[in-house]
Amino acid sequence: QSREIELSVQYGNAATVRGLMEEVATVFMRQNPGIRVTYRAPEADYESILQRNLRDAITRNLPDVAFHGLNRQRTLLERDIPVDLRPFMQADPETPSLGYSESLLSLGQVGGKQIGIGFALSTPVVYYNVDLLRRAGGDPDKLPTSWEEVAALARAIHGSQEGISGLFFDWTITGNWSWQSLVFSRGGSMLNADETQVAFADAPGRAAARDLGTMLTEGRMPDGRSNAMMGEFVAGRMGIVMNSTAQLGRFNREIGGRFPLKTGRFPIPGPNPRLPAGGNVAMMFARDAAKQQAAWKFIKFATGPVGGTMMVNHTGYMPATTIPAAREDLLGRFYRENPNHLTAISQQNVITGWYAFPGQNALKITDVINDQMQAIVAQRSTPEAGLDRMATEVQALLPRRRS
Amino acid sequence: MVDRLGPLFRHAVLLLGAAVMLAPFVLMLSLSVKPAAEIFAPQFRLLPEQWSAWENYSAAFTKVPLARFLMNGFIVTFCIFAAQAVTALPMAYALAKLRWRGRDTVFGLVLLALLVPPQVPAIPLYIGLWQLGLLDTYAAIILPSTVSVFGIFLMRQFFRTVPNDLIAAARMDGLSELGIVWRIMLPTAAPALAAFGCLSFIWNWNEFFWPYIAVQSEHLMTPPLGIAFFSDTESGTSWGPLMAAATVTTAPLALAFLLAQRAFVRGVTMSGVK
Amino acid sequence: MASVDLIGIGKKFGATDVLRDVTLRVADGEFLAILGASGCGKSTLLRILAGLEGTDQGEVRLGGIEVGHLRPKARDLAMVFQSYALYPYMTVGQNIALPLEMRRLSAWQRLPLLGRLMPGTRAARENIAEDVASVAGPLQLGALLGRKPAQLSGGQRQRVALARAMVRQPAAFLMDEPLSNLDAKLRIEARAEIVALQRRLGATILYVTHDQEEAMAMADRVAVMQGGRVLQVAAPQSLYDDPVSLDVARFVGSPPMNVFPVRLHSSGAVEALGTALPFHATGTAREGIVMGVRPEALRPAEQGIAVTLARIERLGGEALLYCTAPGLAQPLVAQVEAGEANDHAIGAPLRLMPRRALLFDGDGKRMVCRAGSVGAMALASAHG
Amino acid sequence: MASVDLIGIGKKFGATDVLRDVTLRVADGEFLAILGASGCGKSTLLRILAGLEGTDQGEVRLGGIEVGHLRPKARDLAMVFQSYALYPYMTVGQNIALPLEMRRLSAWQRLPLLGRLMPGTRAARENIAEDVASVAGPLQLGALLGRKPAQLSGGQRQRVALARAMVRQPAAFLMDEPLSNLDAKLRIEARAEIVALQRRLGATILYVTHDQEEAMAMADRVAVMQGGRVLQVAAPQSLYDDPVSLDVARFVGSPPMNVFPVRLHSSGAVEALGTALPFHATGTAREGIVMGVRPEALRPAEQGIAVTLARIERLGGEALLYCTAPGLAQPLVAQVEAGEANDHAIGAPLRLMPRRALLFDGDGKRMVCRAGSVGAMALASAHG
Amino acid sequence: MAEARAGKWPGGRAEALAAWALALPALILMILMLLGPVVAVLLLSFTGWSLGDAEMEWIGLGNYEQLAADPVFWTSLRNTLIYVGVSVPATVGLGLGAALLVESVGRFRSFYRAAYFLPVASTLLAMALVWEFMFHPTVGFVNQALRTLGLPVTDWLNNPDVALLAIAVIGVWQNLGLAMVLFVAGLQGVPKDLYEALALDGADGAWERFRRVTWPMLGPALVFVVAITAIRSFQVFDTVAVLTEGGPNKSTEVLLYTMVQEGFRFLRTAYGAAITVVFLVFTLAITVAQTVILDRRAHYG
Ligand SMILES: Nc1ncnc2c1ncn2[C@@H]1O[C@H](COP(=O)(O)OP(=O)(O)OP(=O)(O)O)[C@@H](O)[C@H]1O
Ligand SMILES: Nc1ncnc2c1ncn2[C@@H]1O[C@H](COP(=O)(O)OP(=O)(O)OP(=O)(O)O)[C@@H](O)[C@H]1O
Ligand SMILES: [Mg+2]
Ligand SMILES: [Mg+2]
Repeated sequence: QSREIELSVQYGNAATVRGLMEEVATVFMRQNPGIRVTYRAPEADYESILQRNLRDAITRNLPDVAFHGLNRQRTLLERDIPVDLRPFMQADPETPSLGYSESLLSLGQVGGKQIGIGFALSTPVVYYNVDLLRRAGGDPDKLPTSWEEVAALARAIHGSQEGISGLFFDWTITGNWSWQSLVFSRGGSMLNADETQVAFADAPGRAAARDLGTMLTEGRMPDGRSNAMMGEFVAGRMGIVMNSTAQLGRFNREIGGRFPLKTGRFPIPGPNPRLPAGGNVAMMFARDAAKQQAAWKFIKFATGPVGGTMMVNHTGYMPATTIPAAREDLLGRFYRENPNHLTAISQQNVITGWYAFPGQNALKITDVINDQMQAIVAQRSTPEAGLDRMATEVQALLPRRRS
Repeated sequence: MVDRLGPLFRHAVLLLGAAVMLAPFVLMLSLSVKPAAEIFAPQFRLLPEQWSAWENYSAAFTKVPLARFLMNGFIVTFCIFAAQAVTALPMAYALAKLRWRGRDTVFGLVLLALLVPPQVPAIPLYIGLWQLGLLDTYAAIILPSTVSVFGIFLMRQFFRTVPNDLIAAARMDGLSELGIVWRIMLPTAAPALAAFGCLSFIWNWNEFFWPYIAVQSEHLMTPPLGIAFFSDTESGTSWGPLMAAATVTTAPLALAFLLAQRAFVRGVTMSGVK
Repeated sequence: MASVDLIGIGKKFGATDVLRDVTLRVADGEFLAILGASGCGKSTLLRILAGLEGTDQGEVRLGGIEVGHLRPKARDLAMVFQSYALYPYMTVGQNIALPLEMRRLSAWQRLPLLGRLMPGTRAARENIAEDVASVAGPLQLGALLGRKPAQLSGGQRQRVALARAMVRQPAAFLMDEPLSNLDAKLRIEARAEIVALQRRLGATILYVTHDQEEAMAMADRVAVMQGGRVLQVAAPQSLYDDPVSLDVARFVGSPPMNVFPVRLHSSGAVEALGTALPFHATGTAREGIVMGVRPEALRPAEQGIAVTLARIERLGGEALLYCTAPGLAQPLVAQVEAGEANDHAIGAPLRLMPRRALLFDGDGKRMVCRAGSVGAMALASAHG
Repeated sequence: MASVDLIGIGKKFGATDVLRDVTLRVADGEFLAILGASGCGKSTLLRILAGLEGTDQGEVRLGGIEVGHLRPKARDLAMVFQSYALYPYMTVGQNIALPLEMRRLSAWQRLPLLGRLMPGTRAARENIAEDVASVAGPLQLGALLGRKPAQLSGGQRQRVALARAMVRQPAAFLMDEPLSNLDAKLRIEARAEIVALQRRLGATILYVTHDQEEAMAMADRVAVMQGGRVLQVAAPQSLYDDPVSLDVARFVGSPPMNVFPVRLHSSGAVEALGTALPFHATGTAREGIVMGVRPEALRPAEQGIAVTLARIERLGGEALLYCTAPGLAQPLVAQVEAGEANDHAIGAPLRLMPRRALLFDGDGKRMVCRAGSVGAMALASAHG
Repeated sequence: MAEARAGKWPGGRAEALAAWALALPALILMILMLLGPVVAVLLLSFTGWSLGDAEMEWIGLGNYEQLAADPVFWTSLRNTLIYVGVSVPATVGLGLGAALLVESVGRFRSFYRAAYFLPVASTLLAMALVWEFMFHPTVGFVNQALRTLGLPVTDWLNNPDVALLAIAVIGVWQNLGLAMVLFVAGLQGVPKDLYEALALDGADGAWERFRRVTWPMLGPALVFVVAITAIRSFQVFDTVAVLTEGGPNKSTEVLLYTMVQEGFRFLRTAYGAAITVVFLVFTLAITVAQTVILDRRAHYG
């Protein structure tokens, strides 16, 4: 027996995925007796796992494999931490059989390298309380496809009963994910191609800001805190919320059958619309060749059909591989019985990366955008004015010129 | 006035205050026995319709090794307090009772250090511990807290109330200065030390920031990290287990204070506060 | 036991001189009391001797050997403090045993639990226990060895402090107002105990007090201190009868000495309160001269200084007569036996015992004076 | 000023009787000292009078009027505490002014800042300041009004406490060991001050002390307490000369009375220490009878009780002779004038003044006895 | 006045040596664990380092210039001062009130003490989440209580005008017990005979008792409590981090949070260090000023 390779792996979202990761490791090790997977203590969220690994980089104590938030890949790459996975994919004959779609693979491509492969992915969707929807005269089988329709429906729900609100667009999701969703869905982008100019204040961005305005004025969207609003929704006092598909499991749990829940597609009114993916990718940090081989095997397993199937069974995410959904022995039946999970799959074709701003101020920019969003939602500034201020402030924080 | 309003009124005010102070704990307990489905129920209820105490508490103990965390908590707080006492008592004695050049300067440093929040030295400490190869050990959690400037300050205040004659007597009886610290000052200071021990226990037990940074391995983690485990913004906090973990974490402290409160108050009374 | 010599001790705290050129020589086995008002430097002197405080000047000798450089432990002195300074959390027995433990056990042997296992600890501890018992017995502490100081009365605590000092048979005892915390009755009992002890052990004792009665009653010699200086060192009775200065005269004696101004005629004759006194003073000073007379040296009589009786204070066996005399702000105080403080005393003039009257010059220094008719108890009256 | 009557006061703390049926009547303008050992209930009695403590039994009257139901404030008494209880954060002037402020200013006028703006405040405050100055003057506190208590000496603090009590001219003064924190010298001065004050104001004073000399020197009458009971209330001299019981006799007098057992013959003749004494006792008790003789009633003489002189204690004006007698554990103490404590005293027997000897029965009660030959100072010797 | 006069006499030299020997372990640890790192942070603030970077570049006062121009920093500073200004008096005042009341009742004293102290002993991390429930706009205890009393309600943590206040409420809730216990200790040190003297002097109302004796006698305890509370208030962090993340609209942005945010989250480590330096200077200045002012008025007996 050859010497056992020990692979240290770290993941986030501890509470949600712990059981899943244990299962992945167990099955993987059964199939690969020469490799022993040990998990480092899981982190609570993407934030903490990034912090942790950055510190690990200083102390040269990085895990071999880590699951990072999509939008944190860039920060890690800037510090030259992840390993390009493309050579491994190309060298591995099994790669084609793993079912990675090109659009989903692109989520892990930053700076021309494949530094991550999607593990648990999410997309923005709209959740409907079917009871309230019906009461307001809506049809759960014909869900709205534009923000105007959503807003109108919300307004009807809002008026239907005392103490009921219509809609909450969760704009607080980390990394400006929601704002990116609105802009991308209108065909826009955050910065121009060489990342020197703000682009989200161009026409698509303006339309996106107007969408938000519509929700606020037409849809009577309240200015609330995300946690409280989600609480309202699961309590049955809110008709519609926009959030990540990752919340599906939690909603099911917390609603506990109080009302039927239905997911609908995120409206994509623009020309060339796209939607940012959320969730995490598996990344390889190992530098040692033997470990790299083992790490690739693990990544391949976790993100491939088997791992993907386990992942979906445990969470509300979607995998980076398209195979399980198509196969009855894997997830075909699951999706038929849980159509709410299918909405994410159906948005696969428009999926794009979760944009991360360049430079030292990347996260500061995120924060500045959040502040302006807050101002707009609190109706302290109009969407247009907020957008303008957002653009100026972000522009000031962009790196001057990149070589 | 308070006198004339009578004991009944005073009790009423105190009870109201106690209700406010305890309300969050009641809520914590209530959440810790509810199933997820009832946490956001449209109508708030103190007691769940369907009890999930077992599920939540067992999740708290199985999803993370909370029992292990609790044990770590005891190990860490005990070691920290022992180290704090061992270092603070001699220094406090030297500051309170000995005459030496540099005393005022050192005391000034103590006061200065009192102002430093734990987040400030985190990065240099982290790098330092890494270079010593101590990261991800009990030592990493314990070392930065081995000196408590608050403790030095409190004990110094207390020692100032110890009569000088007692020390002179000890010197004539043949004790060394270190002997005086252990044989004379330590037993005299027992109540004040107990009070300080109480606070040290509370503060170090609840410390989240540093243990979180200092350790990687689950078997070294302390109780607050167990609580944080259940808080997940991306896919939803698991309220029930989280509150169960919080309850379990808070319980030893509440118990400790209940048992020690008389000694605690007496200890504080005897130290420099008055 | 050893002799103690303090030679030319000077001490400053910051800018203030606390002790100035203090010289005291205490013979082996002598009981010397240091008497002085609060703040005059008595405790500081003891602390210097004990090695708890340094000096700025002068030498400290024990048994003739310079010990200025030795630390308290090495000087082998025992001190009894005003507050007793008993260790509150130790039992009486432990309090008494501590000085022995520190000297007879090694650092290892003193360790809390391990120490018991060290060779010899047992024997040494038994030895100590015996010695403790042997001092506890005579001081009647035998039954109290297991108590804590807080459970003792003032007198018992004082005895424990004594026992702790005695147990190691030091070169000398230093006592800093050891009785001042006791109530009057206990104080008198304790006094006798300490004196008896001193006689028995032949101990050298330096005893600080501000209570002159205590100093007088106990000591072989008394050193009177004021403002950091020693004014006089003498046997109690000669201090009382033959003070070197007005300060000493006033400080010693209760109720205090009557002091009033006198006129000295160029002939050397003395006149006071309009009365010629049967004295003949020698000396040049003519200004600011005062006479001091102890209360018991003034008696109501047929003839004497004309006074008015203002008040009688009865003290049981004695009584004090407070008399006002024309031209005197302070009343003259005469001490008589209780039986004498009767109607006869009212209105009677005061007779003065010439042999017991003292003269002091303007600087407070004793003047030599000769009673006009030695032994005469009669007072020659004259016109004012 | 007013009279004070305590009638049949009983007080328990929990299960222990602290006061039992205490009755004391103090006339208007009288100075009554309450003398007793520590813990005998003196303070409790004062506190009951002041209204700080309730009673379980009995009545408290001020100026003849029952005040049991009145709160301390309304009783108009002033108390000087053993600890002085000065407000440490107020200046001397503020300390003294406080009782007046509380009585003369309205609640509004007393408000920290606003009060100054109220009508009349200024005038009232000026008035108060004048009154403060007028008590501060005689007590020599004028220059200290701006200081804080911590900056004062013990004697000065004591005077401030007095001034605070005096300033509002209360119905009576209660003083709880007000001098016990002072040193001996100051204590004697302060004593005189308080007495002078009392005479000047004609004040009713209840004065608690455990120092008998103090009680005797100051008070018109002294109440001796023990274990919560009043043993005797009498003028100082008669307390000393004529105690009702052995307890009182022993408690009063310093050095304490010599007490020794005597044999009473059926004839009424008294025999002690192997010597027949010139007494004739009446009474039935024959067992456990003791005789008490004050030290000053024992004198060395040619004839008398055969003793051995053990030690002489010189106190300045007087000296104490400690003599051992065969068959007595305690030494006999004789007090003589310093001059008499000379070589003659050594080996001399002690003569006893028969008139000053007291007999007590087995229960400690005074027995009536008649000196065999009244006024005779000679002692008839007999065989042992 | 016990002056430090080392070395002047044999015992003095020994005493000074012993003092250093006794102080040394704690001193070394203090320098290693607290003061040294603070100096490191001070130095760091003059560089452009970011967590994970390989090199360190000296940029002088660059970070401070940027700080001066950063509106977030100024908001944060202002908020911190407001927070301290609100929560310190409230904690001290309520703590004192609670102490007085608790000490004035005979029965259940231990219960009240424990109840008021319990928050001190709780894990703020968890309790902050509980408070989020308490502050829930519709079903939260707070708003339900206010509604019952007919008072206006708001979404506490989401209303920029009151969010900082809500955070302060939690801070007060947590620290009140400690202040109370410290005051209880102070109260037990007040000699009883002062109250008795006061009663005889003619004042036995609660207000006069408080004003004339309790309050002035508590002086030293007050200095201590204010100093401790101020230091702890300046260090407010957990509640902001868990509940509001500085929002809404920076209305709860406080210095320590900004520092952690910049230094750890935005990875602008050196910039965070500069904020730390400013933070320390501020706490130092204010705590010293407070203590000196109060200390001068307090009486130590
Ligand atoms: N450590 C010190 N620093 C400064 N001054 C001091 C110190 N110790 C004593 N003094 C001063 O020195 C003087 C003498 O003090 P010391 O204690 O020797 O007096 P004392 O005669 O013992 O008085 P008391 O009878 O009150 O005990 C006093 O004025 C005191 O204030
Ligand atoms: N509040 C109380 N509770 C219980 N016992 C008390 C209380 N106050 C006093 N005593 C007890 O009552 C007795 C009398 O106390 P009190 O203070 O009156 O004595 P005292 O004669 O003033 O003594 P001292 O001379 O020591 O002041 C003592 O035995 C004391 O222990
Ligand atoms: Mg002294
Ligand atoms: Mg008393």
